[in-house]
Amino acid sequence: MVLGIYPGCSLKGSSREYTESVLAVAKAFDIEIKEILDWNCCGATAAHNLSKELALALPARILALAENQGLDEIVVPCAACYSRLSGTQHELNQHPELKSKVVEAIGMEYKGTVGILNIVQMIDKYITPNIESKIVKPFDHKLACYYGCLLVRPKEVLKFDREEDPQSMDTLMSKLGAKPIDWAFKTECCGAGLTMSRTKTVARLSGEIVKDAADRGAEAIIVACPMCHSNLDMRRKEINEYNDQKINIPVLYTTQAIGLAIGLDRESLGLQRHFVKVEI
Amino acid sequence: MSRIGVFVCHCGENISATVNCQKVAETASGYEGVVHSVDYKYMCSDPGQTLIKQAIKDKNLTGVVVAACSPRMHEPTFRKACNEGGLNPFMCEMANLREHCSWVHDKGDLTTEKAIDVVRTQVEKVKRNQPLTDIKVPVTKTALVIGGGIAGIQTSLDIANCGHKVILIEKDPSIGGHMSQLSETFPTLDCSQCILTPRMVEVAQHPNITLYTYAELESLDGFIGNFTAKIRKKAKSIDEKLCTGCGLCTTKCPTKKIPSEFNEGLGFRPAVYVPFPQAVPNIPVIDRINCTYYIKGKCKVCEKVCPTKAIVFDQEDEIIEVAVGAIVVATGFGIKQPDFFPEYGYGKYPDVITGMQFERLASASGPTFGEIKRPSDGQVPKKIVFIACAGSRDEAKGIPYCSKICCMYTAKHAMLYQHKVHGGESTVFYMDIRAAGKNYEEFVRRAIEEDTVKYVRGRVSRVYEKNGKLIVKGVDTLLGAMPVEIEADMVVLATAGVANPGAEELAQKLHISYDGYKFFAESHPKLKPIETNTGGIMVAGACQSIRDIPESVSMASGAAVKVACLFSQNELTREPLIAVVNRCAAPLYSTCVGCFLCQSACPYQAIEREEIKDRSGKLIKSIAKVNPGLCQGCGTCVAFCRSRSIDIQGYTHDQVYNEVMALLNEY
Amino acid sequence: MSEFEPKVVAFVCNWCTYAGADLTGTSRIKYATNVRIVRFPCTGRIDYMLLMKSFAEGVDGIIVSGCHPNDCHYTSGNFQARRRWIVFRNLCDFMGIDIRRIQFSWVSAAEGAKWADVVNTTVTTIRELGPYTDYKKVANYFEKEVSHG
Amino acid sequence: MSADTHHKTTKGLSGEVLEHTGVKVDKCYQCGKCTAGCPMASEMDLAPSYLLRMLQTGDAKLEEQVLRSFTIWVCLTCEMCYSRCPMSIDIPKMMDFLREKSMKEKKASKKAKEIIAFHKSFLSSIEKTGRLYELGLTLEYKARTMSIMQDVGVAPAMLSRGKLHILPELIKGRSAVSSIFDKTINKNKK
Amino acid sequence: MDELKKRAKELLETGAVKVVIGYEQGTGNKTRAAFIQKPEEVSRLIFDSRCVLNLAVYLNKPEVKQIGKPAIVAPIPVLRAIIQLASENQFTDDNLLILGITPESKFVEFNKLADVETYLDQHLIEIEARDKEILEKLDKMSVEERWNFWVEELSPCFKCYACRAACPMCYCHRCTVEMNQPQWISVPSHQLGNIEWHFMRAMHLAGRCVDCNACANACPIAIPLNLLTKKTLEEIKVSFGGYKPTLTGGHIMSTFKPNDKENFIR
Repeated sequence: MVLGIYPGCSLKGSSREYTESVLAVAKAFDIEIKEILDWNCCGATAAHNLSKELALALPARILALAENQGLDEIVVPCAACYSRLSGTQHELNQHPELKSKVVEAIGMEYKGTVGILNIVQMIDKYITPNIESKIVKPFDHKLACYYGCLLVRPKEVLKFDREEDPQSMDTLMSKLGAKPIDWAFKTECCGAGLTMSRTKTVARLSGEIVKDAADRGAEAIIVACPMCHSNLDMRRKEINEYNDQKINIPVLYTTQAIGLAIGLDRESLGLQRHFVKVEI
Repeated sequence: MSRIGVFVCHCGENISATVNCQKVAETASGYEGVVHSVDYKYMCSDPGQTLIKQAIKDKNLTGVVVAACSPRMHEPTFRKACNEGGLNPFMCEMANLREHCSWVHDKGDLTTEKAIDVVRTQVEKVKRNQPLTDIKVPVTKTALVIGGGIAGIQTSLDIANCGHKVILIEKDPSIGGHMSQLSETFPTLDCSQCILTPRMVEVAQHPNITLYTYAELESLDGFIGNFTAKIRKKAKSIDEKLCTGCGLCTTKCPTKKIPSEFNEGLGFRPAVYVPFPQAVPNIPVIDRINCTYYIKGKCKVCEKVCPTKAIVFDQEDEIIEVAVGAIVVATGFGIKQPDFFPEYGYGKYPDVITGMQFERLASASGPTFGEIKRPSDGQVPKKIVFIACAGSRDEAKGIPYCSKICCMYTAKHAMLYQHKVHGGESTVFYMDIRAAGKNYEEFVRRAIEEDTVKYVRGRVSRVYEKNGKLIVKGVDTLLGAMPVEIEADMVVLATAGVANPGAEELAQKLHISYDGYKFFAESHPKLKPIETNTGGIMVAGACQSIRDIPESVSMASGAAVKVACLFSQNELTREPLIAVVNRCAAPLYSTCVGCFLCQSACPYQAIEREEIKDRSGKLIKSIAKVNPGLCQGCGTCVAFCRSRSIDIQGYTHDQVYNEVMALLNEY
Repeated sequence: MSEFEPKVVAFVCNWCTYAGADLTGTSRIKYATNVRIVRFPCTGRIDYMLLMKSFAEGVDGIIVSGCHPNDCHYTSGNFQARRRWIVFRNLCDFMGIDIRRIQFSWVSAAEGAKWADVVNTTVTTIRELGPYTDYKKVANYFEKEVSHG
Repeated sequence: MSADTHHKTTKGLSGEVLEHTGVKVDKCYQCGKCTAGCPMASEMDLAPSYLLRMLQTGDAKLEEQVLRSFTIWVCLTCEMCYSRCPMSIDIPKMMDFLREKSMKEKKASKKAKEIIAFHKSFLSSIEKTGRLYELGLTLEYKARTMSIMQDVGVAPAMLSRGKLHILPELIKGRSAVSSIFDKTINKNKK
Repeated sequence: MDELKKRAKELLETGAVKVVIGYEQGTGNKTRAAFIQKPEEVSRLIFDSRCVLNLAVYLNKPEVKQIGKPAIVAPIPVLRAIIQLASENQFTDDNLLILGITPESKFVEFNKLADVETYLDQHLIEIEARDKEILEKLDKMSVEERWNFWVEELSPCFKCYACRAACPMCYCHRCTVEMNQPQWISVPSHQLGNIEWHFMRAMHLAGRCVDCNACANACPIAIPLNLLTKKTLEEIKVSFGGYKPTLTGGHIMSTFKPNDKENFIR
């Protein structure tokens, strides 16, 4: 089983542990992961805020590279990159005239046929079916599954989980032996793109999220996006200042939770890299 | 030799605004056989019709083409006019210059050219028309009413009071419909059941009404005046003749915790039950899905306690076949259910309820005996939020229309809440207040001014629960779109009214049309709001579009009048647009070779076998024959017949062929 | 000669598509003038030879439209018609008759907008395909046209 | 005659929005659900529904105010409004267009200085290296905004956890990426 | 063959039938239909691979009907035609005797039509591989190429109607081509009229054609017009699961399934 991967910039830098845990888990399930060679940044929030054409061309180059390298299906662990890549593919399929413009800009052939999976879809497709026998240490914790914005919205592009009160991560965590809680901030925005430019805003938005999870007794927040992770984890100091309350619940990636349940080494999952200590 | 008259209508400016009517008339006057061609402002007006009648006499016309609106609109009008002018009504055809031309194209030569083409086809067609006479068919003076809500009840009583027999069928165990579930009614706040139950009893006791509850339409055959309906009477597991309605079985039934449909899941009922105390008929049914006996094979407590031995466990569904002359469909509406409002947490938070659930809470006969209490913990809500347009006017949810009744019942709910919970705070989030009705606006103002209901103009984005409170995130768009957050104890959704889940299937059984939302379609949006496109079938009440009680009742009475009109005749005339098998001289007698493949194609079993015999009685040949009483004129047999021995009057091979040729030769 | 204006004839049933086209008018939805509508009681009545004759007489495109499955006013005329169309269309294709020029559709009495769309897309398709010269040649259509003046 | 000739054109900014994004401003009936659910509404100068209303008027002054608003920059594109809009109005897509236009016409709100600086630094990183060089981004952003002291606490902690690279990763297709920039966002600059 | 002759003789002798319809030697290397009315003439009957006429065509001819009850020599295609015609109410058990011939040229007598139908269950219509190849070849052509192919093939047709005369399914008393009000088919044998005629003929035979090839065999200028009917046979197989002549159960084109599949209706 070979699967392409588009790691994206965060996974190479601030979210190294996400990459590490994805690779560790994939290996445990005999999935060969092939990185798209010479990939570029998807442009993230900045590109679509300033130029529509740029915001389409950057992801298009990535998808074209994947096509050239013969990859039929890629996983995009970063929810933001996933959203940009899926959005671009959708937009270009709908609008042939944009497609030709973009093809011109990237100077490469682009078909738009690569299958794009987010991390939860990848897990559902290739890991969940074989997971039961591998669990050595049921992940028996109360968890708040945090989906964020870009994993589920907009639904006509992503065609993934439902937009309100999504369930896919909760279902996945239940399979690991966890007890996902019902909470109110599953899909509220963490502040994402404003993390550096408006730290206070991010502290407010992420603060509400962390507080609700803590109030309802969650032992950890599970995320599927490096942006969400860095806001909820690295910005914890600001969050705690905003809430005027010290909240210590750690923030884990889905793949880290799986890794722990199937007994992988904590180092290999990069848990030591978190700002908020992971003590579960 | 044909002598055709062409009459081009301006329809005020509806046609003449984009079509050069004068040119159309001039061009038509040059066609072979056309001896008279004029244009006029309103052909359907009295003077317009007189023009036609006069021309028939003066010019000795043999055929008339009226180029005006859709034949579906005025064909009967002009055929009647021709008849009065002394011409066989079927020698008149219409060219559709309005719906199919002037209204859908811009002003210009191409539009006028199209109009000319359309007129020419009808001229060529009418040249080949044959005088026809209407077919007479008898009328069965019994009406079938489907649905026993307020509309069905009203229409049944009205028809029955005209002296005609009525068969009323209702799918639930009791008649009464949604109205029986309501607490009070707007704008008078009189008790719904108090005004409804006398009507229900009247239905049960009326000598002209046969009532079948727990019954649905199985199939329908036939046509106006002569329908045959099969009714499936579902097994109640109770012998209705023996049951006295004492209710012992319902009190002794050990399975008691089944969510009550009547109470919208807010209360319970046993497995053998009458839906509510005032049910008509007051005869219980056994719910076989939940009854212990049907699940496990033992129990039979009801059988033991029944004093009249009325329990019949092995009762089977019964199919009753009835002959009826007219049908009124009054099947009402449905309400959107959980999962439709995930952002409001409906189905997830017990204290987020629908308007209908609120009715049950507010009803004296409801699960809380009229006290407003939270379903979750029985507490009286101190703060309550009403969300109007929950689903309605929401394209994204597939319901772009306004459900019409919500503004009024929400005002009523808020009012009832303020009356019942002293010191309570109620907020209504609304988009527009649509209170167009007698005393409606005054009613809403009363809620705001006298009962201190807070109205906030804006839609709620989300409801979630925290620490036992429901956090309602709304907005006040009249304050420059200021976000508003309310911690409420209860949220009531004014849920959209939708078509009944079985509406599509029923429409297909009845062969009536329905709109994109599965509401039954009326024959004309303004002038025939009660009739359907299928003769003899009317609609009444909310099955046609969402309506309140006074509207449903008026429509029901209207439907009753339509039925009574129909039944005032002993014979109906039907258009003679039916199939015929040709006959010719011996030795051929008919070109039909008697393969009878048309028989299997006919949806109405209207094809019979005719044996042609010589004088000695020896069979010469068997040919097909159409039973004019059964043929509905679809023409499927016509297109199927290889030897073209069967043809359909009004759409004969000769007519349609020349229509098409006329179109293309010049086009 | 000016830009090619396709000739399109539509064979429709009275109860659904004809009524649907009436609704298009009532709703004032505009569509191309190129279409001429011929009314039949039911799609079951529509004779495939009329389609053949239409091509022979110089039509460039044809629309055949009736009630959606299960909605037929006569219960099953449209089902009968559908079977016939399946075979008819296949045979046309086999004989090299350009089936892109025949658009079949279900348009209900409630689908006024759909009717406009069916007409417009058909007219656009036919405009792109150009005049049906192949058939016209065989039918000696051009001679006829000349003789008509 | 074809059906297209009947297409009514909307003038003004709402017309431009329609042309470039397919978003019909006129669909909005001012229910306010977008504003009610917007996580940033409290920080905006114009609530999303209010902004839509302004565009509906076609009033040039109000349109100008929209382009100069802070709202368009503080919008997170979290798609909450779009997912709940009863009329399926793609507000985020419209916001993208308004931002691009506001930038082009040099009308961007002064309050949005930091936000824009960040976006620019971000893109400049990609333009140069093909990928995001987080340390470089941070430094460039600090330089652009003169906020050297902000986030001084986080960076060392990131370094110690292996989350920041001292040197940028360079991709081979750097020139391909910068040519993408030339053909899109920079095409009118040169 | 001897068995068949013996039985034919018997039938004529006892008067059980008035005529035996079979094959006999014609001029040249051709065979033709024989109408044997005298027991001593049964020796004229032959049967071999050259006997491609579908004799069922004669059953409906008034001249033959006048003679009285017939027995018919019936290889598989004739048997199929008999069942199809019976399903179209053209005759019953009482007015026909069937002297069947198996594909192995064995004689088998059928007492009842129902027995024939049962027998035919083992001999369903199958398009021959050679024909299938031609159909596929045509399918692969572009529309224009197919159109040109047929225009060319059908152009020489001079409307002798030998195809119609040879076809057992063409038994209308008045054929559509002979109608003039309206004139469905152009009379002269020019390209258009020829296309219309052959198109309509194929449509009329859809779901009725028994694939006997009599039409093509009868064509004096060898137009492969049986390809048209073969194509409809194939289509019916693909779309409706095939067809076999049957005494009950309706006609494939006058019945339907609510879930008939198509992919071209908008």
